[in-house]
Amino acid sequence: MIQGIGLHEILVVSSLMFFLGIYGFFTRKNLITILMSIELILNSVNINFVAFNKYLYPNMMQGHFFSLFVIAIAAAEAAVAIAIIIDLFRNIKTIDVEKVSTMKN
Amino acid sequence: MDILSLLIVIPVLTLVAIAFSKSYKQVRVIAAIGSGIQLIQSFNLVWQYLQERASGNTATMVFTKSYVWFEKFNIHYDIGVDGISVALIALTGIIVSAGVYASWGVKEQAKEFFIWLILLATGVFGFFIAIDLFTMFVFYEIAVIPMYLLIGVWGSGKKEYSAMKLTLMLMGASAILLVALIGLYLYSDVDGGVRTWNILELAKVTMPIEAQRIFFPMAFVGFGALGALFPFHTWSPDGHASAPTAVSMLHAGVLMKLGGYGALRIAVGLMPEAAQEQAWFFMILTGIGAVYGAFGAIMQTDLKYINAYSSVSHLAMILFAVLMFNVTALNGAVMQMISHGFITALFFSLIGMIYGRTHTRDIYKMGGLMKVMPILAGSYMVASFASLGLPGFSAFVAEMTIFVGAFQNPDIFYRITAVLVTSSIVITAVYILRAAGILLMGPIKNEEFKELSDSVWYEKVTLVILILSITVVGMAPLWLSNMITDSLTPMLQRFAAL
Amino acid sequence: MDFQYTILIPGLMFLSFVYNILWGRTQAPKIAGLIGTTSILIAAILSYYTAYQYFFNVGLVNGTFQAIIPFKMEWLRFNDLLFIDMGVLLDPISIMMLVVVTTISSMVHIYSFGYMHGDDGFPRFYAFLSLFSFSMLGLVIATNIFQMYVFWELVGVSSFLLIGYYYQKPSAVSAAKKAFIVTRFADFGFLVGILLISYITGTFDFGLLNDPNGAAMTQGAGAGFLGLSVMTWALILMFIGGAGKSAMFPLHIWLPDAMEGPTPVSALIHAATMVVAGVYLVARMFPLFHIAAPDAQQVVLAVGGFTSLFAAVIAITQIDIKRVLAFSTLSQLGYMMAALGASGYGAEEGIGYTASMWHLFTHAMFKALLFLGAGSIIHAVHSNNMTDMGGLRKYMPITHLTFLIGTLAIAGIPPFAGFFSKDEILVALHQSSHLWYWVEVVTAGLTAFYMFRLYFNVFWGENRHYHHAPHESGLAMTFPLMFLAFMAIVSGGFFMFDFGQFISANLVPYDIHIHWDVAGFSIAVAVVGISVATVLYMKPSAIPAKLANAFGPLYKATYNKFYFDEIYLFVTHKIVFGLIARPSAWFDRHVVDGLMNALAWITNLASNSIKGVQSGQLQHYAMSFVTGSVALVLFLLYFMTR
Amino acid sequence: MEQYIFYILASIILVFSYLTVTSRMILRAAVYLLFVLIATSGIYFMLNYNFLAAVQLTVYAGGIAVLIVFSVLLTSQLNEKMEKVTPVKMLSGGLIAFAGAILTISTITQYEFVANGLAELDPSPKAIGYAMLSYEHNGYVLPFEVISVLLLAAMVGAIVIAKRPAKLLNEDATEVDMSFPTSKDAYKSRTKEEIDSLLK
Repeated sequence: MIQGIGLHEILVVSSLMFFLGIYGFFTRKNLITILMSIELILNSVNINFVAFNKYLYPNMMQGHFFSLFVIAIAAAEAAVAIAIIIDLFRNIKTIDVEKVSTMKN
Repeated sequence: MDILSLLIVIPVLTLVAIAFSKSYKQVRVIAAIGSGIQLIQSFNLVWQYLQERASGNTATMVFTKSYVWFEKFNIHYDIGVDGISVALIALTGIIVSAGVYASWGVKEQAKEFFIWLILLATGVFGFFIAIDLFTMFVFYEIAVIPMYLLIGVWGSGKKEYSAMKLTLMLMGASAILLVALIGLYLYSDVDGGVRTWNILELAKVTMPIEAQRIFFPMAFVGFGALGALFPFHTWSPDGHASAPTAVSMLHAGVLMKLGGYGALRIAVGLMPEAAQEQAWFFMILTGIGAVYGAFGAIMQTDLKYINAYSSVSHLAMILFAVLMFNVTALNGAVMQMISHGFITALFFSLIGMIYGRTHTRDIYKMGGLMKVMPILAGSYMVASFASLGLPGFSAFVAEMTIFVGAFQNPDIFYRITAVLVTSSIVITAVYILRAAGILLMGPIKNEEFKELSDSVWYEKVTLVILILSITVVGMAPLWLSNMITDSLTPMLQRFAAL
Repeated sequence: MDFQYTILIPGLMFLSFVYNILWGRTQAPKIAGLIGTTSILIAAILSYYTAYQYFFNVGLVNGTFQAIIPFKMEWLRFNDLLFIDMGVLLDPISIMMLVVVTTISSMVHIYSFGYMHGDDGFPRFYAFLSLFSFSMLGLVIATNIFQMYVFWELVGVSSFLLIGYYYQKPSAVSAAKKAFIVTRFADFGFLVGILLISYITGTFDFGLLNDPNGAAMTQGAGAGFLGLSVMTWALILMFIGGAGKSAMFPLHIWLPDAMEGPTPVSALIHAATMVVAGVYLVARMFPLFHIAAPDAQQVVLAVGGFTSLFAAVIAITQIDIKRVLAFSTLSQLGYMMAALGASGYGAEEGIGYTASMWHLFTHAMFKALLFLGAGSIIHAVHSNNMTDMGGLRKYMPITHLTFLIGTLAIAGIPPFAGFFSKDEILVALHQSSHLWYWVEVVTAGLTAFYMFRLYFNVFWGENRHYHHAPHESGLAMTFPLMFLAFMAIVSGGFFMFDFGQFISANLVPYDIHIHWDVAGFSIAVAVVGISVATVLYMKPSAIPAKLANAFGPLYKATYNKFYFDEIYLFVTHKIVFGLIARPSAWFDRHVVDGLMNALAWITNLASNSIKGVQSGQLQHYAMSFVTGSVALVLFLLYFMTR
Repeated sequence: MEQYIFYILASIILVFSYLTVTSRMILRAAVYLLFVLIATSGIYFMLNYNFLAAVQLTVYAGGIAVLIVFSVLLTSQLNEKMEKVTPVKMLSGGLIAFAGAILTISTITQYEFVANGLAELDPSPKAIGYAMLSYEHNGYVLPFEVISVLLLAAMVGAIVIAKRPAKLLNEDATEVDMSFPTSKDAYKSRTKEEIDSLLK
């Protein structure tokens, strides 16, 4: 618990962060920046889990562990995503998401 | 193995044999043998059927077998035949054989061609033996789909367009049809008991009139589109014009009969009350179709278009007769199915043969072919005469039966449409003779045509099979007519109760 | 007497047809001809024997000729009442027709050996002749209307095949088509008539329909349309069929064109046998016409009478000898129809019926003679036009003599056959209707005139310069001429004067008398006609041309057959083709098909516009996903909280 | 006091989040992201989840952020600004995000969260370690193992993908060219046609 700060405040912060991430996801064209937006989204979700755990169900650790696992998965995801991005860049010399549409046709 | 399932097993075995064969020569020999066995089996079935009836079996359907296919919805592999299906099976057997000989010259991708052709025939045979609506529908789709590939791959002209149009329109119609069939299934327990797809069971159900009012037009239009019901016939001219010879033969000769058969057996046979109520509307459509198809044919210059429009006109008579609700007209409808099957197959095979020589189907580019190829031209004359309803050929018998039947209804509206439909015999004469006159008679227009050869042996086989069938039915129609009439009795009893 | 063998009469011809059409080409042409000729000769002998047996031994029972049905089998069953039998009906008129058909057909078969010699299609020709003979014989022995209709169509198609025999000649092809389509149009009427009658009476059988005391006589009397009873309409429709086949006005247009066929065919089909089928049909249904529908009988009279005058007027100006004969055929058929129309039912009152049949008989003989004679002339001159002929009497004595006999017979000069039968027709008309009597008398004068115009133009007149001198035809051609000339003399009064002994409306034999008041007048009219022709045409003279000028427009109108061909062409090409067929073809390709294509096009368009949504752009998907989620949540909130 | 620290952390998070998604210099964006991650770990510390905060710092701020920075270095020109976002895109994206945020926040603020008020569990690393390997109640051995497998798979995948030789670039070269293109035109943005031709 943070003194003088309720659950609501934390949730507001995390949801703003979430939608900033969403906004980034929509507007960015560079794959890496999109990846960053995703990290933002994941982080905001983590904050939520943790906050719910702490404020509402202090007798359990689910939220805490969930965040841990999310971080682990985020790490794996980032590794794979960046590998893909680099490979893509090597192959077609761009990481612009609008131009990477060769699978479409 | 029961006698009916053999009709499906033989073509399937033929398919397998074709799949393992090496060259196009092997393929066509196998196809000829397979269809020959099938033909014999069809005739055997006719014979067995007549024996069965002679021995006093008066069941609506004979040789019935039933295997559960999909328990949950009570779908069965139900088979059985009566005189109508037996006659149409014989028709199919004959036309498939003739079609195989007519495609003797197919060399490109012959294996695939014959596989699709035989598969199509399998679907048709299955359709005619099935008495379970769902099984019937499955076979119906099996028959329709190969058409797309056969036209799209082996066709000529704007084949992709035609194939797509044909398939889409028929698929659209079968979607409507499927709704009607499911509707029938869902209402099949109104008298209590379990739901069923079986035609014989469904015939006993007192279907509520409200349901009939919805499902009858769906079923009739669904089948009617395949039977070239105006205004859903436009796939047929394009489709036939692009299709290879054997496919045109099979399609116009057999597949379009599925429409008439279904309209008779399912639309009218299972929902007679609504049929009678709405008959006036469909009679207008079919009446228009009969005359308008004939008028449309007058102005065509492409042989296949002429014949396609002529089919529209003749098939309209089938659907017209189906709506007449008396034994004569229904008998005529079935006879017309058979007769038109033979005649139009003969026409299309001849057109294919002539096209194979002259490389044009425009009648104005040809002329005087009688001099160059007397056998083909003579056969064309025979087909023409048969088509315009000359006595001695099957169409006369069928059309007269329809006309007499149509006149048995004293209602003035029925009378007028009957006269309208009858008048098509005059218009038919006009376009048939116009085409034959320009094509076969007169001076030879193109010097190159003087060198053309007459028919070769496998073409003669096709022609002999078909002409023989036409004349046999035309000269001795009584046995066929009796066979059909017997099978119409259960349906007529239902009508009589109305 | 067992007449079962009569089935062989058409049966033999059918076998001959099948053999010749299938294997004729593979053999020497002569064999086909021999097979056909042998068959028809046997059929003729059988017919004569049948006629002898029937008329003199078996037919008459209790003073009435019996209808005998020696053979019958069910061919097609429509329902419990209506079925088509194929059978043989022997009664006076059918036996008379058997004799006529087999006789003329035999002569034509023999004649064709000479006429068609060396032609490519010799076997085909004989095959079609056999087909025609088969169909015609089947028609005359029909036991019911539907059997008649079946063979009616078959004679139509044989006629088509034979007119179009020279199929490489466009004019022959179009004439054949015209003949078939016009008669087909008439057959449509016939068919509807049959269907109506079958519906009213529930039977096709001639025996049931024609029984004067039978139910059929009254069944169609009620429930009319436009003031005429149903039966009247049915019979008028049937008469349209007969009128088409017998080329009655206004369906006559096909017959002159049908002369494009080989001349023996014209003699057989378009003069002696097939064209009288319409007359035969009315005679066959006569009791029904007379008793059940007198109005329909009046129509028959009017159409027949008018046609005979109309055709005679046209015949005056034609220059193609076969067309002159064709129009004279029309005119004579008009006589027969008129006689049937004027006839009563009974023995003496039924004189018109007897006269009509008699005229049918004599006309068959002398008109076949004239046509075969014309064939002989054409064979020699290689032209159809009178303007190419003249003075032929010196070159072709037999043809000349026999042709003269035929001409005298048709002109109605005693003692030749035409005089007697035509006289009886005039008597019948005199008894019933003065208007039509006078019309026919005028026609008789015109007939004498134009026939002698033809005769003089061909055999007398100016001697033309021929490329090679015409010569008399061979025996194969002259024998039929002589035989038919003999018949044209004797079939009238000499040895079968009492035609009434054999044929009468109510089947009771009676004696025919010559009414010298009517006959004398008609002879006088004929002589006047002949005299005028003699003056004008026997020696080359300028008078005909002057007359033609004097009657300018009238001459032109008759020469062009009153423009009926043009009217029909206008109706068929401009109205039927131009205003119905072409628009409906267009309508189908563009409107009906266009609707289907439009449907496809709209689907395509819709899918194209929706396809844009599946852009493959990740961000678009994400955006729609989030938008959707937000919208869904909003929606849920709204509904959950309210 | 804690209150103010939280507000400071929150404002850091929001400001740098905003900068992360809007900055046109990609490396800067990466650095801003790093700040966000660090601030997040601060919140964890404040919530007394020290272990989680440490993991957040090491894995996220230390690992992932560095990974991102490396990939940025590998794929982008550092002094090049990214294209401006088109107004349509900005507007539509912004609108949706804004609407979502409003919706979420309004919902959150209207909702009364009720704590169950039970005693808090010990979030010490030791307890976490036990819980992680325990298969009893409140034990997480299964997800732990699953995550292990996932990490292994991701590792293998990342290596395989990134190691694949750039065949498409120089098909006729005898040796596989593992180097990255260095010339300037290699980095310019390409049209679809060019990409297609490269892919051929």
